[in-house]
Amino acid sequence: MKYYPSTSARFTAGFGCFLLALLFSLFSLSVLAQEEPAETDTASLSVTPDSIPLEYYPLPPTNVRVKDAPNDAGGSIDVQWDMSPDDVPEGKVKQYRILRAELIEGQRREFIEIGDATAGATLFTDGNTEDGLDYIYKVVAVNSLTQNNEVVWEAATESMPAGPVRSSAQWFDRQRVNALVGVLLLCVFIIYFITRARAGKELFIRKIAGLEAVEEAVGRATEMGKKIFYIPGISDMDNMQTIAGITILGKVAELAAQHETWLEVPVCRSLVMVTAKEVVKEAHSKVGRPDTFHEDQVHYLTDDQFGYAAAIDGMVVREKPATIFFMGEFFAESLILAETGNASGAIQIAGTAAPAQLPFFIASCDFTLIGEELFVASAYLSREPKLLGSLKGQDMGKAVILVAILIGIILETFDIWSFSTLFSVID
Amino acid sequence: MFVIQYFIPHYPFNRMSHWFSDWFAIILACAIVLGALNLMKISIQKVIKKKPGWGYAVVIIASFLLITIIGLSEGEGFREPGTWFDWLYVYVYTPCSSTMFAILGFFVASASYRAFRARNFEATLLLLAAFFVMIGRVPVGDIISGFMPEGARLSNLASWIMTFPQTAGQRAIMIGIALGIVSTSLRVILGIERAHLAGE
Amino acid sequence: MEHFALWLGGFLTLGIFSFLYKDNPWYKLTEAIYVGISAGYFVVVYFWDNFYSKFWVGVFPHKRLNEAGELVAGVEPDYWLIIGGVLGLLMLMRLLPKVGWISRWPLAFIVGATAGLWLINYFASFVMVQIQNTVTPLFGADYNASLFVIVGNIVVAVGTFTGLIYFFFSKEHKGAFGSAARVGIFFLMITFGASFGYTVMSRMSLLIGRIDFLFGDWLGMIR
Amino acid sequence: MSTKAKEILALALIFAFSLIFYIGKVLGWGAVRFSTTVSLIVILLVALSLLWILILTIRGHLVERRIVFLYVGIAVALPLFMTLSQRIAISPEVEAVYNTLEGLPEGSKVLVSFDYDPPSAPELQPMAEAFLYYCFEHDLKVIMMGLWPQGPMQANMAIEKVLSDEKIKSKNLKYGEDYVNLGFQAGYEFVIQRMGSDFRSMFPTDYRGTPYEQIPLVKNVKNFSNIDYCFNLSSGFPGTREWVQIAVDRYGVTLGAGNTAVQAPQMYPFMRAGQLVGLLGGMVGAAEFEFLTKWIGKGTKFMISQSFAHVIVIAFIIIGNVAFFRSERKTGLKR
Repeated sequence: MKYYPSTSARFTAGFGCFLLALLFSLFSLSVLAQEEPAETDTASLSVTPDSIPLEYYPLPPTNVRVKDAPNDAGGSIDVQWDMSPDDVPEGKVKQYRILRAELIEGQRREFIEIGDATAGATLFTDGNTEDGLDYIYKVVAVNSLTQNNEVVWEAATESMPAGPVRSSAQWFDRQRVNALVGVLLLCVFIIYFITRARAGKELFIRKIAGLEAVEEAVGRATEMGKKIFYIPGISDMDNMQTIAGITILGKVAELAAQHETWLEVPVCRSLVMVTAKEVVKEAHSKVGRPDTFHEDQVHYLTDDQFGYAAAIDGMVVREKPATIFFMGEFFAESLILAETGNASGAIQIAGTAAPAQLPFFIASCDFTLIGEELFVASAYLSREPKLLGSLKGQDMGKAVILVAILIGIILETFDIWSFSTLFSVID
Repeated sequence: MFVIQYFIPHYPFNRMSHWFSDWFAIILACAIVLGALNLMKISIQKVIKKKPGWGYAVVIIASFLLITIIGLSEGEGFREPGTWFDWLYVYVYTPCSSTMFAILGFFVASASYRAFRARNFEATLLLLAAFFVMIGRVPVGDIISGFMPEGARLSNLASWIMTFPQTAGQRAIMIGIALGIVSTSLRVILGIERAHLAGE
Repeated sequence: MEHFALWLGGFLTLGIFSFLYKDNPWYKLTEAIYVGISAGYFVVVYFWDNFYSKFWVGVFPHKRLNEAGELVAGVEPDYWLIIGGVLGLLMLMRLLPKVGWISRWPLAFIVGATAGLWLINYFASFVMVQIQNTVTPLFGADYNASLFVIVGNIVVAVGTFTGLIYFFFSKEHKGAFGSAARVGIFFLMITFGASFGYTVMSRMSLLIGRIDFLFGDWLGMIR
Repeated sequence: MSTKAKEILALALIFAFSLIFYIGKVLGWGAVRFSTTVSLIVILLVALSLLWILILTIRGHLVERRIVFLYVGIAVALPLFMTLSQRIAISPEVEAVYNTLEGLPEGSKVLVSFDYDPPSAPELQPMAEAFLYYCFEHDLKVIMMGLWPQGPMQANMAIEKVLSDEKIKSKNLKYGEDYVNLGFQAGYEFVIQRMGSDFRSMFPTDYRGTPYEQIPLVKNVKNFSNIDYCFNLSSGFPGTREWVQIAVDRYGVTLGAGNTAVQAPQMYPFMRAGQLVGLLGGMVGAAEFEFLTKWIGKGTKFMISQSFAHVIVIAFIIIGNVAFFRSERKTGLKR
């Protein structure tokens, strides 16, 4: 680590004083700079007659088109139209209403209102259709006046009917081909490198400080004869970060079992408790010490985020563990946990992919795994060729992304081709 | 299967994630019994063996039983205003969780006092970014920089940091995490990563 | 009752705040109450929301009638839910030591299904869309962006690029690659700094809310 | 006097203090207010004491954590009694939320999801109120729901507050026609996913138990395609990220969001990508939005505490760094 050259303390102090003074004087200034809230005037309402003059009626919408909604599971039809010429700001169209009639054996049934759209809209998706049935649609332009939230009068003009049309389900969502290709490409990379690794190819992996320190941290606890706490985050087993955390727990538990150090895993999800118990037990028997495993090493506290944090705080303060691991998904409680751990003097190693919590782990813990590093940990700690292979595949994916970004930016900047559409997953 | 579902909107694939969500919810409901029993077991052990702090274990057991019995006996509408469960929620649970949340305000200050030092260039960057965002986001910021042209005021600077360099960093982290998740998922699916299935 | 409720709230709030001074009996008491109540709270909520309304009502639906006394549509029992029930039951087998191993099945199911689900959602939202938006014309669509935005665009492109380089694991960070990774770290640090600033903001707001409870709702000193 | 005795004395003082003011409240004494002069003097005193700490630090006495805690407490509590206000600058993200709302014609259907619980209410409740106020004032139809169990209760509280406003009261809004609260539904992000195909399957009734098809406002709402604008108030999971991933990326919804400040930075990439149209970040975002919608609520009221607290935190960072440079000069690295 490189340090700034020491400046004169006097200068620092003076500068600090200056800054503080500045801050406060400006704060005082800021509160003095008040502003009067603006007055709002009340709008007046005009009253209208009961009989509606003809000019209040809007022109109808035209060119109504209907088609089956694409890329869906059926049951919906898109209705599109061209706006009524009167549909202008402050114009005669207040809303559109969509009417629909079923067509059964050539007989048209009654038109029923099935929905509405605001003025300015040109598309309505009717999501209430039955596949295989023929429908006919009409769009109505409506002008109305409401007062006190009651409709005073209403004038509506209908469009020409459109249809018949049927809805149906599609078997393949064409808009998502790109995502499919991307995922497949990544899978191919990963599987390719896994097979290569199995074949015995050496794979390099860069040093990750946080993971290098795991062994040392466990060792320290052994020397001091104190406990190790392992906090696998507050998410449930349906979260990939928890799964990564549990994987690392396996390795830590093995080390702890070897050193005969008490590893305690307080959890806040029942499923995690069940899994963590299995993992710790397995680790103990793996290093040949199944007798040292104790059921109470892994225990449940509460599902509640802060209830969990409060309980762990108490445990940390009272039992003063030598080492604390935080591996998994964390939310706001991260800082409570890490600060209390720090104040109690424990060595702390954290890893999470929750970006908002990272700064605090970085501030309060001795080592922090940032984002993706958490997912790499299992490969890193076990050095199993298969896992390292998948890592290499992941990196290849990154390389492709980097190249894509580079090419894309060049193409887009010089207006050669709209490269970004390749990645579009929204229509 | 869920991968397929994303691309094929047709029945029965479109139903699959619904089923999964329901099944998962049901499994969770069963699993929490395990957790609660575990908590009770440990607390009761504490009381029986008269370990230090066993009095508090009694409180845990009592409050747990209190709310569980009330909640289960009040039936489906247990959450409606006016029930005892709701009372416990509003006057016991809420103050506790809100305060635990609020206590962070103190910790955040002490963490910044203790740990945010301009130790090296990276740390200085972190500090500067934090400084500009903190000061730029509250009205004080604009008063301080009021003498500068509109575009260079602190609030705009804060916005600029948020919209550009911050976004870039977030994006790199996001893509990294996504790749990490995809690759971990794949390892799970292929059965290479099976620590979570210990014992097989 | 209302007086008691407010005092209880005040008591618990101050009890937790007292932890700031040091660990003490008041805090321990509050903590115990909190842990017990919250654990029980979740048991109740899971029971009614998950077990009862998903499983029980799903398999044995209520006969819900509308005003005219007709059966409302959509109340056919969903027997697929029974699979979930069975998986949940398998989970509970853990209570019996001999067949405890069977609880691995639902676990394997959850982990596997999650893996599948996250795989695709994450790829689409976090990779595809983010690349799509990093790949933008640096000088605006018609070369008309302001200097402010151009610099910003370049910063985003460089930041994302170098940030990703930092996350390369199978290559040593040396030479040009290493410097790029270092620039990447700088961006990550700015991100963390900004995050930090926002978090301070957020936490302070919550604290304000709580103090407002103490002096406002409880003691009535603030209007 | 021993530490124990001091502690007991402090406890007794706190109790007496609370009791006196509580009795005062019951008797209706009214609020404590500092005038502008008093407020400025208080600020000055705090500043001077901080300077003193700075000087102490330079002399080599590092202050304890608890002193920092004390200052934070002061910074947050005292401004609540002050009668000051500040000018608020509007950030583009907040303006974007407002502009999108402004672009909606009368009668547009707005879906608001309340995905938070009381602990996050200080930040999000002011946003909810201001948002509802705007919607009601401009005749937008509001459909409310919650992915968090306590969300709908927060929604009800916000509605109650907004409806008590004279201007809104005179509009004579009707439940079921102008606004509806669909209640909470368990299932996290899957709820959103299912709503993508069918709202009714997720919300067979509203929170009052009225069947979905009997509510005039929503009976024609099949799924997201019938919603003009979606607004999500979120303080964690499930929240804005899930809405973006599913409602926006899969179903093409127009989404705006109000987030706790912690979450807000993570939403910026979504916003730049156009997946989010705008963002209210934390209490400051709420205050800015309140300013735009002219609904002056708690966000604005607390802004002064917020500013003051930021200043204190920055002051302590400065003090910490002064101590750091000093100790480095004298003894090398000391942590």
